Amino acid sequence: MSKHLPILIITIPLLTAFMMPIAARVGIRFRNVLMLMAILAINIMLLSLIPEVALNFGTIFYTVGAPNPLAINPEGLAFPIRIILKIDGFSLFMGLISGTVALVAFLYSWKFIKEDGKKTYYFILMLLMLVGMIGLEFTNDLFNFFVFMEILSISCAALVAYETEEKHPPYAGYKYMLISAIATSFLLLGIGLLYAQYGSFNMDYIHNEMNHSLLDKMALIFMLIPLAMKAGAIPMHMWVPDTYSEAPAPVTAMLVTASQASLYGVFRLSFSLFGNPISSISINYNSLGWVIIILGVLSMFVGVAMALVQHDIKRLMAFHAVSQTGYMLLGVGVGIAVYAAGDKGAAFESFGKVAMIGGIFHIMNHAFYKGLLFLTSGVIVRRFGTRNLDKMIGLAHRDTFTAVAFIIGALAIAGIPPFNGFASKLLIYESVYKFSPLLSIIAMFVSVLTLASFVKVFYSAFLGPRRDDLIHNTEPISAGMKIGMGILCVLVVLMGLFPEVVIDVLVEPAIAGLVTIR
Amino acid sequence: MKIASFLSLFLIAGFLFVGINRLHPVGQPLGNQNVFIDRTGELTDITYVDTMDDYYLRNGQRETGSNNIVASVVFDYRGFDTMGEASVLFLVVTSISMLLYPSIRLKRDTVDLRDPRTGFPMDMTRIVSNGTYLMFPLILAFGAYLVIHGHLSPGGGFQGGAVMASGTALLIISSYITSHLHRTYNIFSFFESLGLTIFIGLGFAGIGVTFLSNFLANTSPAFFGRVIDLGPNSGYLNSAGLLPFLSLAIGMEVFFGLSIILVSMFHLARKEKDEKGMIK
Amino acid sequence: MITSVIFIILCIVIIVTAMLTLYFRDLLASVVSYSVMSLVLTVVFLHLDAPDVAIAEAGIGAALTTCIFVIAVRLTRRREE
Amino acid sequence: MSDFFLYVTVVLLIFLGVVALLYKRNLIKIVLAINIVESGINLFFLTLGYRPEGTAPIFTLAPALSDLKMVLPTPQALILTNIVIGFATSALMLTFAILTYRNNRTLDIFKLRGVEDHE
Repeated sequence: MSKHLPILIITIPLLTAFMMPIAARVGIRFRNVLMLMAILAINIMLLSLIPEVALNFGTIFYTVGAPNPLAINPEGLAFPIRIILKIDGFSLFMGLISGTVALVAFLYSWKFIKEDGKKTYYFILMLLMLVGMIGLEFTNDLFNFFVFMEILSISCAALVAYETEEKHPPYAGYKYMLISAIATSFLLLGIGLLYAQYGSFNMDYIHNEMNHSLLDKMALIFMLIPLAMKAGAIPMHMWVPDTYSEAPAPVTAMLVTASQASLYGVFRLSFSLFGNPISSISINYNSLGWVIIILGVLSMFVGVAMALVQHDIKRLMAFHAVSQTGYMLLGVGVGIAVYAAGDKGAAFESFGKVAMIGGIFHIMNHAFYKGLLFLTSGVIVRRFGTRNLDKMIGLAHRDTFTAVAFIIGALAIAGIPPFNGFASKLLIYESVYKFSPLLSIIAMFVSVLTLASFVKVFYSAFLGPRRDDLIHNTEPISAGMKIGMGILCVLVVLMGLFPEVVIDVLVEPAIAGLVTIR
Repeated sequence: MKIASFLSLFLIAGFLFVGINRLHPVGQPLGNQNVFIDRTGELTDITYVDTMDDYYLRNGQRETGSNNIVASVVFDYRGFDTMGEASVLFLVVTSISMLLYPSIRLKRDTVDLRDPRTGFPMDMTRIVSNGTYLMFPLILAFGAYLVIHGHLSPGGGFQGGAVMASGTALLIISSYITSHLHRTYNIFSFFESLGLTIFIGLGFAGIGVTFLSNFLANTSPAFFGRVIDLGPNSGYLNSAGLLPFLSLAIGMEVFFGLSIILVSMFHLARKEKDEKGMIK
Repeated sequence: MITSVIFIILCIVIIVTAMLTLYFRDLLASVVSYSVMSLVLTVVFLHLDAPDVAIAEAGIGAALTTCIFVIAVRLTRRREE
Repeated sequence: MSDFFLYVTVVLLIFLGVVALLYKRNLIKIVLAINIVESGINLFFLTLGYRPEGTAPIFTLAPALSDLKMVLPTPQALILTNIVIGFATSALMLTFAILTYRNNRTLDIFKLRGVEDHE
């Protein structure tokens, strides 16, 4: 059975989602428990892959529908003909992030979302969103990647517009869907250009056959720009605050992970599909690294600059999400640039790899602390009935737990020790300084601005006199919400205290999955 | 902003036009796509096969037993994509149900517009309603034919389901489905879930080998596993193993899914009309 | 030769209907010309030896898409502001 | 000759769609534009798989030639998927547009833009 694990991780939640309406007929509690069991099962299956994939630096293949799941090519052929799932370190790393955040978001929304007829649909969409993320992280087939991208973006769009009676959410959902439809259309065009030349959709096969013709470069542009757009990198970031701020809080926490799934696409394509580590690394590949670096620095700076002037707590956090995406792009971009610069041995080993470790590690850290912050923002917004920071005061008297969680998240995002943001940001500063001191200084400066803006939020929302007349909603925080936030707090602190464990167990295999592709 | 959009436009246009100059003329590369097949059923030298499509054209019939190679690609070689695509449809149906949930739930059901004596809709002329009465069974039968014969002739789950759903659209337009929309909706949604569950169940049935493997092909004629003559033939319904079943499941899912989308959007329109007092 | 001429005419019709779709201020007219485009596209697909896709495009592209667009236009506003 | 026309049609369809995406302001018109881009991409894939002297990839009652040639099946299978996905996407976007119109009484993105910065 263990050889079927890759497909089971995708199909079990799918089957649960299809059975959900019937389960809701049986009983609300039954439905919730079924959902919890499905998400737990995914997480357990993902964890059970760690020994083989992460500790042994292995790669698991699964050929869907073939006589033998482990055989990639049919007998006597040099190319695959079926859809192949491939789990390497990076896929597993991203899958674990998605699974954990989905678990937390589900626990949080157990009581947070009001129990009306829509809630069953909400859970179905949440499960399918998880399927979409894990599917696109596990697949090794370009068209399958596109299909899972569609699943992901449609479920995200519908969840963004969950509160349909409100004024803005449907338009936010429309915007997200528009961005996704444009992105997936051009992604498909790029896939078509690759298919026209190589007659296949398998990433490994195309990567080995790639001759870097003009059409390949066109395909690269048609595929990378939409994915960067969906990840929320700079010139195309305007949808991020609009959609993040309208979605319910647990959905926003998952939307961060969904954007990172697109970021996964960017990295996967630029390394595993278009990267050519074998011989003559062309100048273009180096410039790809620089493009990613510039995108990253711009995202960092513009995101934080826009965040400083916000008065809407969720928009502020959304702009910080753009800004933090910049760190990941910067780290990995420096990695690519160093890797492509020629002497892979010394320079890459000394700081290029460290930059990549920082960038990749930051993905996980960001998913956790930004998820935590968005979850606390859910409590704050529900308490005051508004998102406007100027109308909030003194929540720390009432919700001490939320206040502590917010402090942990805010310190982590600003890169203060001993939280996890510090661990990855330190790696990025150190290694980028060796590459180009200016970039590193910009990164540190952005961190300071981030801290400033979160101090502002903490000051307005939590400090000050107790004002019960401003409190809109007094119902206590449910156990599920506390458990959800508690899990993330513990993870943020633990990963800050023992970063080297996470790096050894998860991040190093992820780098190995990206860089050493034959 | 204007400048940026102009720039991106020129970029895209330039790229596309450069692209078509670099693309091969239609029909040049991607293998030699000749279908050489011995009458004995053995494939000619496998080394001739140099692309994925060549492999499908030459071995598809032998491996899956399906005459329609497109169907064998859709349901066998790339069946996982089809599963994802079916879940996209399920997803959209769920999303639309969720989004329109407050609007669709009515205090009272919409008015039954049918004449109590004849059973025909009242706000349409007799030509439309009689025409629908005649056309709908034919459309349904044609759709069902497409679904069932998906592995022999053009057609399959998607196409048949879409054709049948256009029958639903006809029913809606000529006001046959006006009353008991909730019941219609619930029934449709049940069958939609059922279709998908059957699809995944059939996928799991093959997990002794792999998920979605065509374990019935070329086994025995009783289980749709008839071994067919390779090359052009006249087609046998009981061939292709799992394909007809998968096609049936997808056809069910697509028909009911598309119908739900139509019914709920139409329901919204009808309710708006009702609120404005346009229905007596 | 004849087929090729017809083929080119079909391509031109597709482009023209697509332009009309985007040109009309009346959304209902837009939708109708989109459905004409879909129908002509169906014929082109048949010409390209893709009967499977042609059936799907005729059923979904020409019939059902038009249907939901018409409903959407009825529920909102017919003229583009 | 005809292949050139096909590619030009593809490019023009995609280009028209993108122009409309950039310059049209009506929400429903934008959905139509996306559908046109998708049609262009569908045509692109089928053009890639087309073989001038080929037949449809179906063996039932196919001509019994010794060198039977067929058009490529994979693009057709993918486009089947893409058509259904495109329909699903546009249905969802239209639902969003209808709800937006209900809540804001307008479909113009310029007028909706003021909606975002509230309070």
